[in-house]
Amino acid sequence: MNAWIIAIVTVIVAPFIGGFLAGIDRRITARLQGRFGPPILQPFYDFFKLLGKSKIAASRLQLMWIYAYLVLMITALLFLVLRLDILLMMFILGFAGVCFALGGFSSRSPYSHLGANRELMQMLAYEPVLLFLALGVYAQNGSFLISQIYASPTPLISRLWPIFIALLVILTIKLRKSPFDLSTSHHAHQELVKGIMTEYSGPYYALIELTEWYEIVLVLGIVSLFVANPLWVGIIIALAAYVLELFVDNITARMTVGWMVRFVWSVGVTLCILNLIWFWVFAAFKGVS
Amino acid sequence: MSMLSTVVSNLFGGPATLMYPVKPREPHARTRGQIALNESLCDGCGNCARRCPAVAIEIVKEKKQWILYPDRCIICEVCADACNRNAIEVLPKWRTPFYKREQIVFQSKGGKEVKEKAGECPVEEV
Amino acid sequence: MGIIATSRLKSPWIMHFDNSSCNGCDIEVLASLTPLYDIERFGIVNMGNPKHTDVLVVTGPVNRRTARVLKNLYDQIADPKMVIAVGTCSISGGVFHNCYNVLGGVDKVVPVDVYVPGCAARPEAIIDGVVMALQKLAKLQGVAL
Amino acid sequence: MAPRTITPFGPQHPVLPEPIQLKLTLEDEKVVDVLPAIGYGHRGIEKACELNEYPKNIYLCERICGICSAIHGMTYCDVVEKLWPLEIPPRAKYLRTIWAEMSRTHSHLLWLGLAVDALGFESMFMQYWRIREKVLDILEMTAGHRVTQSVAVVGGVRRDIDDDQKKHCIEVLKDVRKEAEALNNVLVNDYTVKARTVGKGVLSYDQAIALGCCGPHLRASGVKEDCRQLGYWAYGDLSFEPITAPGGDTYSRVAVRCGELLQAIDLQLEAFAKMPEGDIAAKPKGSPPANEAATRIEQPRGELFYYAKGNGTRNLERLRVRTPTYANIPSLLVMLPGCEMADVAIIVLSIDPCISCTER
Repeated sequence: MNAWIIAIVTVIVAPFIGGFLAGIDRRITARLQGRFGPPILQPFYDFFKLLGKSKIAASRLQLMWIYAYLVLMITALLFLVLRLDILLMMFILGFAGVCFALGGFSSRSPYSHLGANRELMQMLAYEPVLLFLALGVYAQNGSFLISQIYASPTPLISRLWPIFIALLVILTIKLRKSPFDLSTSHHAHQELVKGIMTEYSGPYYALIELTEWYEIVLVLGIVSLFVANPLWVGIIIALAAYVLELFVDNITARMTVGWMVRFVWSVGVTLCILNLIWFWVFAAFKGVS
Repeated sequence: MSMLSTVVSNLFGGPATLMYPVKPREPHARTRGQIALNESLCDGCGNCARRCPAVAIEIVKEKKQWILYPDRCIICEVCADACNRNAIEVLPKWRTPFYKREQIVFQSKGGKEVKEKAGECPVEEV
Repeated sequence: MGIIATSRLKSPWIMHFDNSSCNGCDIEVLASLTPLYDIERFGIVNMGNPKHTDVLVVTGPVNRRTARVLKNLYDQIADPKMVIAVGTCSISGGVFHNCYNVLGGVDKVVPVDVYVPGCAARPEAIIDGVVMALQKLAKLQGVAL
Repeated sequence: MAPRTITPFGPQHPVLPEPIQLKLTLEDEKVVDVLPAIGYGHRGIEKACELNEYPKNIYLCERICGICSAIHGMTYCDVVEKLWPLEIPPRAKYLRTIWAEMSRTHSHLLWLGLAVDALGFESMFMQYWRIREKVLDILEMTAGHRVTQSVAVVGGVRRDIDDDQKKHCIEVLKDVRKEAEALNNVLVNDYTVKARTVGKGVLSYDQAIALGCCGPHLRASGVKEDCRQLGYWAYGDLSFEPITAPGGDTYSRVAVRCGELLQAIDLQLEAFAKMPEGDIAAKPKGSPPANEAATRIEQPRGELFYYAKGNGTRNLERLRVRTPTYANIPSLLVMLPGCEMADVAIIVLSIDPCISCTER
């Protein structure tokens, strides 16, 4: 019964937090660029305006993928707030990403196709890190349950800090920030126009924005897991990571897909593997088993 | 990565934005914003209309009218230079946008007689 | 519907299309995005994609080749949409009135809501033009700006 | 073999503000073929110039291109003066030089901004354009308009720069130089910018000459050629060396333009210091005689060539304009195949395309 209330509150409140964060993002980005910037509530204005536009769909199929993307993203978020299985959450998140990419493939626009291709490449880059994160959680707590993370007295970051650094790298991909705003970019001055989102318009584009807000909350929630006890420290760390991403966004140019995969695999995945190896070797020396 | 110092100084230095509708920018004295006719000085000689590269000025000699088409005017200031009586003024404020294309009619008062050749608007054959 | 109507006025996304203009107005449209003018204060973002656009900003006179492109772009924009013609030559052809390949103003191809005169139109005038387009939209919807 | 797709790049595209279409044949993300489709920007200005009386053409020629409109207007005046021939006063020569270099400054700032924007470096785009506004402000103060200066007349210039304006200009230019130098250092040393530009879109020395490129695009391939070396207007009195870079890649083009930006400001400062007193315009007598003339002027994008033929009436018999971007477009066919889709935007921008110039 309690879980139901938490779930409903999450589904309602999360978009507000996400949209608010997106508004702060735009304001801070503008200030970093020496501009005044839009009002903080701007993402909400955009969202409601898009809802009121007429419905034009390039293909019916893409709508199905967009709804699936939204529902799966909410499901993944519910896994986080209800403190369920982190491994399953990662796979649901991956499935959501696949749905988004398939949505991009289901129209005939070449920009959309190239964007969807890049989205798949991005998943290729960030999925391993997320899975290693789940493995790391298992290595430390002996369980994939998120509730175990909250119950554990030692925070994840004390032993999994290399994975935390890898997570910061892929956070850039997840938040679609430069240097990795490849499949689509926020300001659309990109060679692929709006990339994977090119063919969505009006209310369907609003759905994507809504999903992105859930995604922001979700990925920041994952970051906050690293200091789960007490929770407010974790939230502060997540917000600090978000601001860090804004800075990174503004001091780098966009890189290419190949560079991204090479970088994430060579830095991120290596960090993750070293972390796990060190963890297990450490455990073996201690003679735990 | 050395961009960091620039963005940080931007963040703390405040925005460079000119809050336009609230605080407009002071125009320079030479700014070509829009043209207007000083009706008392115009004698309808038609120099301006003949020299206008965009055919934005029309003179109706019967009605002593000096007509400006703001939708054609490119504010090159040729008319003001061509005018022997300094009847055409260049104002630094830009013309406000409009919903409908309308001509602006100035009724010239000065000028004792309307010359024969006035009003020959060079409408080029295309 | 109230919140949607209000939001429309607060978030006009523009798309800029250049029909054979001289670049003067194009760079002024771009300049109005940059720090000194920063039209993002009004929620205006240059989307560059007709499917996400509310306001089509057209510069330059229509010529025989871009007329089809302009019509196509206009048709791809979802309702409600506004068109702003920026610059004298996009209003009437201006100084290009006797060029053989120029058809004339943008309103020969698509309906124009606001005309922004000037050669080249100043960023301030472009801001004024967008605000006037929003006022027109507000009047159509019967809400206060 | 991967399936091929033909991706239209333009005529409306957020990266290119201008209407040019490139039909890119892609294999996945790799460009295998490119077909530029031009003609979207064609207005027919050359023909219209024959219909107009010759003083009106200044304002029409200025609107060939809005970015270097001052130079177009002055080049037209230059070629018409050569029909008489008519000597312009020395002060007018210096004023033309100053306005031409001011146009170059703002054009290069504009280009650097657009180029980094094509790289997804939005914050630096904003910085370059913020500096550019200062240059536009002094252009407005001296010439009367930010974009279309309309300062040239046949025989000289229309406006003078008085001492107060000169002092203000020098102050602003020094300020701009300082800021631009700092930003240029960031740009050419930034790792991500280097990763995206070094070795991309390579055009060798021989190819650049064979394809007839011009301007900074040519100089970035190591060819030391600059029309300003001809010494027209006041350039003969000013000391400068063409800036070249050996690489021939996109990075070299960025570096050349960074250097030319500072050089243009230095030239303005030097011209301000050396500017003589005197008249600003000579009065031409009658109509241009039946004669033909040609002139070459260095525009921000390269060599601008005007040819005019008079027939003794107030109309010109023929006006021919050859613009630098038109000469540089064939090099795209060499640079683009083999690159990635992600690099198309920056490579196309690296020739500094000005489609309104190209197609007139």
